[in-house]
Amino acid sequence: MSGWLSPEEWDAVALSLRVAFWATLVSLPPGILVAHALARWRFPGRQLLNGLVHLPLILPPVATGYLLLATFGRRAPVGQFLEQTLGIVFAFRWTGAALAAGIMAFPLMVRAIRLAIEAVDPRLEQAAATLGAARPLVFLTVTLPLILPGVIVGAILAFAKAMGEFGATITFVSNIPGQTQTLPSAIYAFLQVPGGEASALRLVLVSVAVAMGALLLSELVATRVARWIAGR
Amino acid sequence: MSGWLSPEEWDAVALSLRVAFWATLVSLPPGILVAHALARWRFPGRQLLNGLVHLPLILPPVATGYLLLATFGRRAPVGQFLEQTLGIVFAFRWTGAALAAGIMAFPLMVRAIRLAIEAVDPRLEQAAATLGAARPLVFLTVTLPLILPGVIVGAILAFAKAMGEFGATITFVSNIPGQTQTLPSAIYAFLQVPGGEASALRLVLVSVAVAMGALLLSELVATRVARWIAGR
Amino acid sequence: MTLSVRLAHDFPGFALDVAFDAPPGVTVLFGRSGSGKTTVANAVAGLLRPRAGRVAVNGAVLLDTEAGRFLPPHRRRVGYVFQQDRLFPHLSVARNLKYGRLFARGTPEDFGHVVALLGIGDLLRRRTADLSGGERQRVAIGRALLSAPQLLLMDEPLAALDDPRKAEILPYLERLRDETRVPLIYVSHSVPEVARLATTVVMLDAGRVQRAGPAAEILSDIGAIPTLGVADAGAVLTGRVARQHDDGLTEIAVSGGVLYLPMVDAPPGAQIRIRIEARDVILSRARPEGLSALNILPATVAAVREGEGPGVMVQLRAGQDLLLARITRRSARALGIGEGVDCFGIVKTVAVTRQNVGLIGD
Amino acid sequence: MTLSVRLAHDFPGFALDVAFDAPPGVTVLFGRSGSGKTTVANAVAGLLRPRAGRVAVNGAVLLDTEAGRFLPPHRRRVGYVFQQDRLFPHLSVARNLKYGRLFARGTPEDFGHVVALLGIGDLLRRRTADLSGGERQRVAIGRALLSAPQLLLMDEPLAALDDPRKAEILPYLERLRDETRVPLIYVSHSVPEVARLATTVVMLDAGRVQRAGPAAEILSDIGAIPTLGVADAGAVLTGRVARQHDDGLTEIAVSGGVLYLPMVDAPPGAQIRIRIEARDVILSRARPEGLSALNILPATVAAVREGEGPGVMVQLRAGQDLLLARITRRSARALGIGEGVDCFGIVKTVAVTRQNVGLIGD
Amino acid sequence: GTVTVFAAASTREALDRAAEAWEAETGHEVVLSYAGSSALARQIQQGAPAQLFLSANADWMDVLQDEGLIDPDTRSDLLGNRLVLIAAPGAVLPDPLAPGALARALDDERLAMALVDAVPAGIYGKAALAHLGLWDALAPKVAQADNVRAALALVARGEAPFGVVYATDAAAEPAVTVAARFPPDSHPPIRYPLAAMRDAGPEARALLRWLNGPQAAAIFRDHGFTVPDRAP
Ligand SMILES: Nc1ncnc2c1ncn2[C@@H]1O[C@H](COP(=O)(O)OP(=O)(O)OP(=O)(O)O)[C@@H](O)[C@H]1O
Ligand SMILES: Nc1ncnc2c1ncn2[C@@H]1O[C@H](COP(=O)(O)OP(=O)(O)OP(=O)(O)O)[C@@H](O)[C@H]1O
Ligand code: MOO
Ligand SMILES: [Mg+2]
Ligand SMILES: [Mg+2]
Repeated sequence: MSGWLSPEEWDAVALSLRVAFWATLVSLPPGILVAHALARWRFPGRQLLNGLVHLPLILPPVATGYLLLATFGRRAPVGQFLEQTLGIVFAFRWTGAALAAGIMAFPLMVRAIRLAIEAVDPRLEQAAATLGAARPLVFLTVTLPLILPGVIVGAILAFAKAMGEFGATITFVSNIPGQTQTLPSAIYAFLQVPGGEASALRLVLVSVAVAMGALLLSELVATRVARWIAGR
Repeated sequence: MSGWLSPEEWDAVALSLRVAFWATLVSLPPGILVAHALARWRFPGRQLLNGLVHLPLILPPVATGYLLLATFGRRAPVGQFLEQTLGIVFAFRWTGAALAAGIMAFPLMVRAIRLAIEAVDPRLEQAAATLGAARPLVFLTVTLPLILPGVIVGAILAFAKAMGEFGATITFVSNIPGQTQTLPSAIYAFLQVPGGEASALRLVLVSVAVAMGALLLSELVATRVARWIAGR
Repeated sequence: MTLSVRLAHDFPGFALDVAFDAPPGVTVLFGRSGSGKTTVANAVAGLLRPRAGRVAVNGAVLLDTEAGRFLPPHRRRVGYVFQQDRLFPHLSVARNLKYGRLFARGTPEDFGHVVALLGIGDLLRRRTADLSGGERQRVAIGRALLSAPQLLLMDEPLAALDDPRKAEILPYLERLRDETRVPLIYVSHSVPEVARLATTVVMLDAGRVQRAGPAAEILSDIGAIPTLGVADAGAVLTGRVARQHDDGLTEIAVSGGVLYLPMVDAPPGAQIRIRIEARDVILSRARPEGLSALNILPATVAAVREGEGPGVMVQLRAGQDLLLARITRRSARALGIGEGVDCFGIVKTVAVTRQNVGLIGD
Repeated sequence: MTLSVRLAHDFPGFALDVAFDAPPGVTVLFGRSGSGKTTVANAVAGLLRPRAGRVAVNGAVLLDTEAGRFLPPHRRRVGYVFQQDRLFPHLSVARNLKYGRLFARGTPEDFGHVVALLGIGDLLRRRTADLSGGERQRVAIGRALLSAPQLLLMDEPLAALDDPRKAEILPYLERLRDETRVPLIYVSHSVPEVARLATTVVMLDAGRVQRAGPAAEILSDIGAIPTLGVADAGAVLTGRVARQHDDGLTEIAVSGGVLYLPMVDAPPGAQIRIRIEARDVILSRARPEGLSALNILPATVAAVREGEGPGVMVQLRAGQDLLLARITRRSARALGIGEGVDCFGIVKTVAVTRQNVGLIGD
Repeated sequence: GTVTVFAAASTREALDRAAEAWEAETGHEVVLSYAGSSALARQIQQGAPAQLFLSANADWMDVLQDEGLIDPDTRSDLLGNRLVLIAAPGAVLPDPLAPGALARALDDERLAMALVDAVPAGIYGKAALAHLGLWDALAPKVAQADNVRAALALVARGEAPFGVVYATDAAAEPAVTVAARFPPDSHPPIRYPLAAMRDAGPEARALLRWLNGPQAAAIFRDHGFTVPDRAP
C-alpha cells in the first residue's frame, strides 16, 4: 500500500484525517450549543443566527473560502487580532483547513443535533427538574444522552463533509503539499492534469475507503447508542 | 432592483431557484424511501447503500461532477440509455444541474429524514397495525406525518445545498448562461477577475436573501408542523 | 372453544409458558404485576413473536409457530386498548377514534353511541396531548371499539377512570360480550370488575397459568382466594329476574331461595349473575328477625378453610349455588360452624351493588 | 397550615379556579376524570405557570404571581409521581432511582428499604423500556421517594398495581405521612385509599373545589356521597387499640362502644382510624343475637337521606362518631327508621379489612 | 531551505519537472501550490507564505504589483502559450475556422471553453473567436467550464465535440486532436508572469533566476509552452 501511494499522497491522507477529526471535534460543542439555542430558546436574533449557520451551505464554497480569507487572513482584522493576542494563525496552516472544513460542515451538524433535540420529550426534562436538577444539569444528564444518536449523526455528517471539503479550503488556505493539501485538493490537482484521472481515481478510492471506514464505525456506535437509549 | 441586477443575473437567480426547487422535490420521494430503508429495514447491502448515499459528501464536488459526467453524460452508458429510451438528457441542461444539486444534497436529506424516522415511537406504528393498517398505510398515516418536521428539515437542507452547489454542477453541465448558469457559477466567475468582488458580493447578497427567505419560510412551516404533531 | 392460546417465550429473567382455552365471552387475565399479562396480550395481537405457540380465535389461526404461520398484526383485526395508551399525537381525538374505520372490514360500532358512552363528545376536536389521563384512556377505548375488531384486547382499560365512569362503561362491555360474538381478553386487577365481566378467568403467576376456568368456578373456589386476595373473595351466583318491585328492588330467584337486589335493569325472566362478596355474608344458626338485611338464604356448610389471620372462609351450598362467607374464627367457634352444619346466610341488599350484578345474554 | 394553594388558570374549554389550605399530612385530590387534579399538581410542581395564584408549602412560597415569584421546578424539591410515568429511557432502573439523589439537599430515604418495599430489587439492572406497567409505576414511586423531597405529589400512583402490592405500599405511605413532615398531595379515584391515607380531602369538580376539609368530616358527610359514589360511601371513626386477643382480633375502643377488628398491628393505646363502609352496616331495632357479626354499636339516627334508587343513606351517631349505613327503603320502612330513632349498627368484623384501617401518628 | 511557489494550475506538469531539476541541482526543496490564479493572488494579498508566484493572468499580477507585494524588478513573462481548437475523438472538420463552419458542425452540440469572462483561457478564446468573426454565431453554443482543464475533459470524453484550450493542454491529452491553431494575432498575447515577493529570500530569487534560464526553458518548451524572448 505504501508503494501504491506516494509519500506526498500519504501526507494528504494523514492531513485530511487530521483536519476532519479536529474540525468535527472542535465544532461539536458550539454545534450542540447553537442547536440547543435554535431548538429551545427564544431570543431576538434567533432567525439571524439560524440564517448565519446555514450560510456556508447556501454560498458557493469558493465564496465562503473568500469570506474566510477576508476575515481570518493574516492581513484581515480578525486574523490579525487572533495572531497578536492568542498567537493563533489560521491562514495557510492545517488549522485553517480545519476551520474551513468545520465551518462548511457546521450547518449539517447543527441541523442533525437540532432535529434530535426537538424530538426529546420535554416531559422527561420536566421530570428531571422536579427531581432537583437545574437546567444545565438536566441538559447534561437527560437531554444530552437522549440526543446522543443525533450528535453522532451530526458528527458523522461533519466528518464526511470535512473529508470532502475542497472549494472553501483551497480558496482559504491554498493547496500546499504537506501543510494544507488535503485529499480533495490532491484529487482536484490530479483532475487538473490531463490523464490525471487514474491518479485521481486512486485517491478517490482512498478517500472513500477512509471515509467509509469512519462512517461504518460511527454508524455502529450510533446504532448501539440509539438502541441503548431507546432500550428496545 | 431590476436595475441592480443585469438580465443575465436575473436569469441566474431564476435558474438557481428552479434547479433547487426541482432537485429538492424530485429527491424527496427517494430520499424518504432510502431513509426508511436505512432506518428500519435489514437487508444485505444496507451498509453499502449507506456508504453510497454519503459518497457525494465525502468526495470533492469536482470528483462527483466527473463521476456524473462519466455516468450521465451523453456518451456515457446510463446517459445514452436514458436519452434513447426516455428522451431524458442531462448533459448541458438545467435538468443536469438539478441532478447534480440533487445528488450533492441527497446525503443531507436522507440523514435528516432518517434521524426523524428513528425517533418515531414504533409502538405507535404497532397501534396502527392493530387497528388494521397494513405496513404501507401505517407509513402513510402515522410514520409520515410524524416525521414531517424531519422531512421539511431535510428539504430545507437540500434546497440550501442545491442553491449553493457549484463544483459538481459546473463540472457536469458547465456554465451556459440562461441554461445552466446558476448563481454560484456567476459568483465564481466574478471572483475570478480582479475587482470582481463587488459584483460577486451583490450576487452573494441575492443568493443569501433568496435562500434565507426560503429558509425562514420552511422554518416557519416546520415549527408549525412540529407543534401540530407534538400537540404541545 | 372460541379462543385457544398456547404460548412460550423467554425474556432474560422471565419465562412465559401458558396455555388456555376459552369459550365465547370475556376471558380475564388476572395476576400480579409482572406475571405476564401484557406479554400474552402482545403475543395474541401479533406484536410479539413468541418462541413457540399457537393462537386461534373463532377458528381462525392467528399464529402457529409449528406450521410456520404468523398473521401480521394488521390482519388479525384485534382492537387493542394498551396499558399505556398509544394515541396518535398528530391526530385529533375524532381522527384517532375514526382511524380504525379506515381499514375496518366489519361493521364498526356506531360512532355517536361510543362517543356518548365514553363521555368524550366535548373532546372530539382536541389534540390528544392535552387530554387528562382518564380522557386519554377513554379515547383509547373508543378507538379500539370503533375498529370493528374480531377480537378485543383490553389491558387494564379502566384503571385510570373514576368509579362513576367505570359504572357507565362496564354495562357496555357486558353488552358487547353478550350481544356480539367478539371475544374479549381483559386484563384487570379489580376483582369486582373480573367478577362482573369474566366468562373465563385465567390466573397467571410468574408466566404460568396457575388456575383457569369458568369465572363462577374460579371465583367461588376456596383455593383461589390467596391469589385473588382475601378482601376481594366472593362467589358468583346465577339467578333469574322474578319480579320488579315498586320500591326499586328486584326480586331474583336463585336456586337456594329469593334475593332482593337494588334495581336490576332487566325484564322478568332475564338471567343474571350476582357476585356476593364473602365479607358481606353474615351467618346465623337461627333465622334472624328484625334486621335491615332482606336476603336470608338457608344453606349448608360445604367447606371451612382457616387462613393465617383471625378469619375463616366458609363455603356454603345454597341450592345449586356456592356462597362464600368470611367470618372470624371466634364467631365460627361461637356458632359451631363446621362441615355439614345448616345455617342461614344473610346478605345485605345494598351490599350487592350494581357493580356486582351482570346480565347474561343467551 | 402546611400547604396553601390558590390557583387560577384557563385552558381553552377548561377553567381552573381552586383554593384550599391543608394541615400536615396527606391532602387527597379527588374528582372525576378531567376535573383538574393533574393540572393542580402540575402547577404546584412548577411545571405549569398559572395565570394567577399562590402556593406555599411549610411556609416556603413556591409561587406568588402577585409578588412576581415563580420558583423554578428544580428548586421546589417536589417528588412527583406522574400519572403517566416518565422514567428516563437511557438509564437503568437503579440509575433512575438514584437520579434524584444527585441533587438532593436533604437526607433521602434508605435506598435498600425503598427497593425492598416496592419489590423492584430484581429489576435494578434492567432498562426501563421492557418493564411491565406495574413495574414502571413502582420505579417511578421509588424515584420520587428517593429524591429527598420537601413535598410529594402522587398522581394516581397505585392505579396500575394489584391489590396485594397496594396493600404493601399503603402502610409505607402512612408511615411517611406520620413520621416525616413531608406533605403529600395525592390524586386518587379509590375511596378506600382516600379514606385510609387522607388527612384532608379536596373534592374537585370541573376545575373548582366542591368540598374540602378533614377526611373524616368529608367522608362521613352525607352531602358528599354523590361525588364519592354511593357504592363507596363510608364513615371514618377514630379509636384506640384496647387489647390484642389471642384469636387474631384486636379490640378497639371507639366513643360509641367496642369494635373487634382483624389484627391491627399496633400496641395498646395506639390511635387508629377505621373506615366503615355504609354498605357494610346492618341496622336492627333490637340487639341481635346469634349472628356471626361481632360488632354491635348502639346508635341514634342523625339523618336519613333518600337517593334515586331503592337505597336510603342513614347517618348514625354512635357516641362521638358518625356512622353511615346504607339500607333499602323497604327495610327503612319496615324498621321504622327516622331521625332520632334508637337502633343498633351491626358491622361484620371482617368487612373492615386491613385496607380500611390506618394508624395515626402523633 | 525551502522555497514555496504559488503557481497557476495549468502549469503543473511543466513546473513540477522544472522544480525537480532545480532541487536535484541545488539540494534545496521546492513546495509547489497549485490553484486558480485568482485564488492564489487573493491568498498572497492575505499574506500567504508564497515566495514566487507564477500567474496565468497578467491582471492579477498587476494587482499584486500595485499593492506593492511583489518585487517589480523580478517580474518577467516567463511563459507564453498558444490557443488551439481541439476535437473529440471521431470529430473531423476540415478548415474549422472558416466562417460558419464550426457553428454548423456543432449543430445542437457544444463548444467547450473555460469561463469566457473570468478565466484567462476563456477570455483569450472569446477574443480570438471574436477577432475571427465567429463569436456571435458560437456564443449560444459555448459550454463554459470553471477552468480550462475541465473544458479539455469535456472534449476528451466526447461530451463536447470541440473545445478551445491552450496548446499545452492539447499536447497533454492524447484523446483529443488539434483541429486548428488560432493565429497568434487573433488574441492578446498569452503570458504567464512570474515574480518574487518583496520579502523573498535568496534561494527563492535563485530559483526565479534559474526558471528564467535556458535549462528551464527547455523543459517548458517540452511541455508545449512558448518561451518569450527576453532582454538579456
Ligand atoms: N422485552 C422484554 N425484555 C425483558 N423482560 C421483559 C420484556 N418485556 C417484559 N418483560 C418482563 O416480563 C415480565 C412480564 O411482563 P408483563 O408486561 O407481561 O407483565 P404484566 O403482567 O402485564 O404486569 P403489569 O400488571 O405490571 O403490567 C415482567 O417482569 C417484565 O419485566
Ligand atoms: N394544555 C391543555 N390545553 C387544553 N386543555 C387542557 C390542557 N391540559 C389539561 N386540559 C384539560 O383540562 C381538564 C383538566 O385536566 P386534568 O389533567 O387536570 O384532569 P384530571 O383531573 O387529572 O383528570 P384524570 O383523572 O382523567 O387524569 C381536562 O378536561 C383537560 O382536557
Ligand atoms: O490559472 Mo488557470 O488554471 O487557467 O485559471
Ligand atoms: Mg401489563
Ligand atoms: Mg390526571
